[in-house]
Amino acid sequence: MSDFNLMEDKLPNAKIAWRAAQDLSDGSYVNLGIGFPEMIAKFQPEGRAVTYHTENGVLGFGKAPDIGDEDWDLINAGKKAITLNQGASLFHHADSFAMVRGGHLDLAVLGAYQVAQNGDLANWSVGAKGVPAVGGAMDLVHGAKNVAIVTDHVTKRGEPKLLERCTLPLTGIGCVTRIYSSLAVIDVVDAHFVLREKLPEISIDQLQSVTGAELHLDGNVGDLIVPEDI
Amino acid sequence: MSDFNLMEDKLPNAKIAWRAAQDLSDGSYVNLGIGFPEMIAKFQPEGRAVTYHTENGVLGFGKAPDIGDEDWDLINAGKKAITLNQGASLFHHADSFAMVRGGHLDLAVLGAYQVAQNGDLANWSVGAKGVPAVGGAMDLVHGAKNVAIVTDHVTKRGEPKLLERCTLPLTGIGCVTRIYSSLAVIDVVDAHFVLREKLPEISIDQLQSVTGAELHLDGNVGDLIVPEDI
Amino acid sequence: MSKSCTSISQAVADIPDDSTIMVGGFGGSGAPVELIHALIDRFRLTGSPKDLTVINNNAGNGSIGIAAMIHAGMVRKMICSFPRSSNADAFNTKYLANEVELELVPQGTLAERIRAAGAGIPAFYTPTSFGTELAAGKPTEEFDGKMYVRERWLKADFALLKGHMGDEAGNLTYRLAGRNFNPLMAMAANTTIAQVTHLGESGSIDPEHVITPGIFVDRLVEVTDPQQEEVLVREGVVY
Amino acid sequence: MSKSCTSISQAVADIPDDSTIMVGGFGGSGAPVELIHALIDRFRLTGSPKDLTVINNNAGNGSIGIAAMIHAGMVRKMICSFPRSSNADAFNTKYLANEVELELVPQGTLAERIRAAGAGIPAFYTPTSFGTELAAGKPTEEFDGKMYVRERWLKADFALLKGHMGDEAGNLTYRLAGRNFNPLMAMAANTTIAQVTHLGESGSIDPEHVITPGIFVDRLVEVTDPQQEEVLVREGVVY
Repeated sequence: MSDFNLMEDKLPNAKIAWRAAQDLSDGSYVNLGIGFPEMIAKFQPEGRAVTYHTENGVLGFGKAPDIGDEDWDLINAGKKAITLNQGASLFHHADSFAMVRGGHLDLAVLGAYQVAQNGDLANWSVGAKGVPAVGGAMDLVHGAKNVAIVTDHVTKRGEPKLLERCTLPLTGIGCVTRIYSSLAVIDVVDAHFVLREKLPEISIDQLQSVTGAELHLDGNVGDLIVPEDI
Repeated sequence: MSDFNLMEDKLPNAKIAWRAAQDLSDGSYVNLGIGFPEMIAKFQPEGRAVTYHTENGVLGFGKAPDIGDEDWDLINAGKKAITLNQGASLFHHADSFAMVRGGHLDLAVLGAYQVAQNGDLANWSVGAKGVPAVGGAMDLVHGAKNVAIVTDHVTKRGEPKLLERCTLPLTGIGCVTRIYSSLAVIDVVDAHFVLREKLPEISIDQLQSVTGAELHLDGNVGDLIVPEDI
Repeated sequence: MSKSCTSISQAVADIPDDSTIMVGGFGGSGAPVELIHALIDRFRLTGSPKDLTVINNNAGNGSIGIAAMIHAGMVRKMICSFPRSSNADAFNTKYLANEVELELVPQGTLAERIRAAGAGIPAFYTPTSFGTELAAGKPTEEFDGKMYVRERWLKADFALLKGHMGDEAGNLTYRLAGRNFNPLMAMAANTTIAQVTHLGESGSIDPEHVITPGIFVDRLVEVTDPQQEEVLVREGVVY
Repeated sequence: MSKSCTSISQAVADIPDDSTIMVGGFGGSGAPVELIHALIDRFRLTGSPKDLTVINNNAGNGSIGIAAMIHAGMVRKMICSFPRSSNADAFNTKYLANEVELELVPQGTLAERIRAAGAGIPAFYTPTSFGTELAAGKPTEEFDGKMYVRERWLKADFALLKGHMGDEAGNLTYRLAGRNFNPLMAMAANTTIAQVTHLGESGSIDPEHVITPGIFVDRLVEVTDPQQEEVLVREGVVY
C-alpha cells in the first residue's frame, strides 16, 4: 500500500468516466457537462437506455457525426456537432431549462474545481481576473435529481479538491450528491463525505491525507476497479 | 330630443357590435370575449386584416363551421366550434396567456356589469350566492394594449352601468380604455369618462341622467350613427 | 424501457385516494375521456380512488368525464377557472350542497402556475387579479410602477392527458386546439399518463414537431378511436 | 398587411443608438448572421447604431457576427451566460480594456427572464445562483423549505432572429437546434425582426407546426442561402 504513487497511480479521466457510466440507470434522463463529463456517454453500459439532454434544446442526441458530416445547426451545449437518436425532440431554451430546473433530469454530471463536504460546488470561476462565464451549470446543480461530479481527487499541484468548505466562488450550495474522483467514489450525506469505493492500492489513511475534509465510513468500502483497457 | 325613449331607442347589441367593429385596426390582434363581444367579428370592415385570438390556444380563427361540420377539437374559449384562417397557429395555454399578459394583443373587447370612471371593471361575479366562474377575463383586462367594453348603457332595470365606482366584485382595476354602449362611445381618460359620441337623438343632459358618473367633454361630441340594416 | 401500458385500466391502476390529479382538455377539446372513465370504473369496483383534488379549466359538463367523476363522489375539490358549462349540474349540485370544494383561479394564472411547477419556478408575479377578491391574502408588489400579485406553482401527483400522436419515447403531439393545458400538465405532475390516438415507435414523430418531449411522460396507452366529450354531451350520454 | 421587408438593410434601418437588442442563436446555431452584418454595414456607413446593449447566450466568436459588432465598436454592453468560445478575442480584448460591459446571467435564468418579459411576468423565483456571487443584491425567499432568488424580466427594443420557414402572417419555424433562444426573444422585444430561409404565403406552415406565432413577429426578410456562423469561423472569415 505504501508504494501507492498518487500522481502516477490515480485514475485517468477516461477511467473515472467509465466508473461514472456504470451508475447510469436504464430509462434515465441525463445531462453531461461540457468537456470531461461528456466522455461518460462513451462508456454507457449495454442494455441500458439513457436519454441525453443538452441545454440548448435537444433531448435524445447520439454520437458526434463523422468529420465533414456536421450540420452546425445541430450542436450540443459545448458547440460540438451531434446527431439525433430515434425518439429525439427539439425545443427552445425556456423549455430546456424547465426540464433542468423542474427536476425532470435524473442526473447531471459536472466537473469541479472544488467540492465541499456539505455538497457545495465551485466549478465556474477561479475568482481571478479574466472573463467570467457561467453557462448552464448554476441551473443544472439545482435542478437534476442527482448531481454527480467527475474530477481528479487533487489539483495539478496535488492539493485537495474535496474540502471542508469551498474557497472559490460557488456554483451552488448543498447540491452535489456523489463524487467520482481519480481515487474514490464518495457520497455527500448529511453534509459529510461518505466513502463508498476507493482504489484497492490506496489506504484509507493515504486517501484521507489528500482529502480536505473527513471521510466517513458507512459499512463496507468497495474496491474501485476499472478495466485495464479503458 | 325630449321624446327619446331610453328603453326603446337605445342601440341593440348588434348595432353596438357594429360600432365597435368600425375601430378594428388593420393588422391588429384582437380577443373578443365570449357572447356579445364575439358578434363584433361579423362587422369587421372590409379591407382590414384582423387576427383573432382565443384563450384556449388559437390565433387566426375564422367563421363558425356549418352545423354538422364541427370538429370539437377546434373550439374557441366559449366552447363553440371554429375554423382556421390561412396563417393560423396553435399553441398551449401558457403561450396563449403569454400573448395576453405580455401585451401582445392590440385589443380585448369584453362585456360588463359595471364600469367605473377610473377604468375599474366588474364583469365576472354578481357577488351573490351561486357558482362563481372567472375564466380568462382577469388576464385579458391587464394584458391587451386596449380594453374596450361593449354594453348596454343601463341595466335591465334602467340603472346606470357606468359609475363613479363599481359596487360589484372587480375584474380589474383601471383597465378599461373605451366603452361602446347602447347610447354612446366613451373613453376613460385620467380616471374620467370622456364622451366621444352619442346617439343624435339623446341630449347630453339625458345621457348624463342615465350615467352614474360625470361625463366630460373634450372637443366635439360626434354622432353615433349606425346603419339601419344592422 | 417502453412507456406504453397494455390497457387503460392498468394505466390508472395505482392512483391512490387523496391524490391531486390534473386533467387535460378545455371543455371537450383534448379531454382524456377514456382515462377518466377508467378511473371511474375502478372507483365503482373498489371504492378507490376517492377524495381527489382535480385540476382542470372547467368542472365537467353533462354526465360524462369529470362531471361523472364528481357525480360518482370521487372528487373532494376542484381547482379551475370556469366551473360553468352548458350543463354543469354535477358540479353545481355538489358545490351548492358543500360536498365539493372550489378553488377558483383566473385562467391565465392557472396555466402559468402549472407551467411554473413544471419549470421549477416556485412563485411568480402577475398583474392578473390585482385589486380583486381573487387576490385576497396574496402578497403584492410594485414593479416599474405597476402592481402585481404573487402566485405559487401548482403541482399534481398525476396528470391524465389526451395526445394525438405518441411514440415509445413518450413524445406527444396534440390535435388542433386539443393542446390547451395538456403540455403544461405533462410537466407538472409526478406521474404523467397520456392516452394517444396513434402510438408509434420511437422516432415516428419528427423531432421538430414534438410538442411534449418524452421526458415529461411516464405512461402511454393507445386509444385508437377516442370519444369526444362534446359529442357525448350532445348525445346525452350518461357514464 | 404583409410583414415582409424588401431587403435586409431595410429590415434593420431604424434601429437607433442606445438600443437593447436580443440576438437569437446559441453559438452559430440559429444565429442571424445576415441581419447582424446588415447592422454592421449601417454602422460603418453612418456611425449608427452604436452604444448598443446586446443580449445573446455568448459574446461572439471569431471575426464575424456579434464578434464583428463588438470589434467595430458598436456594443456598449453584453448580457450573456457564456462569453467564452473557441475564439472570443473580440469580446475579451474590449472587456479587459473596460471598453465593453458584461452582465453575466446563468443560462437558464437568462432564458426564463426573456420568456418572462414576453409573458408579462415582471419577476419570478429560481433556485439558480442562490448562495453565489451572481445572486448578490437580489431578493431571496424561502418556499417549501428551499431558498430561491428573485429575478426580473429582461426586455429589448429589438430582436434579431433566424427562422427556417416563415409566412406572411409572421409565423416561424426553426431548423434543428437553431430554435434555442429565438422563440423566447421573439416574445420579449418591442420589434422582432426575423430572417428566414424560406418565406411563404400565409398558411404555408401547418398551424400545428408553427413554433413562433405571427403575433410575436413584426418584420420578415428572406435570406435563401444563409451563412452559418460556425462555418465562417472555421474558414477564418473576417467581416
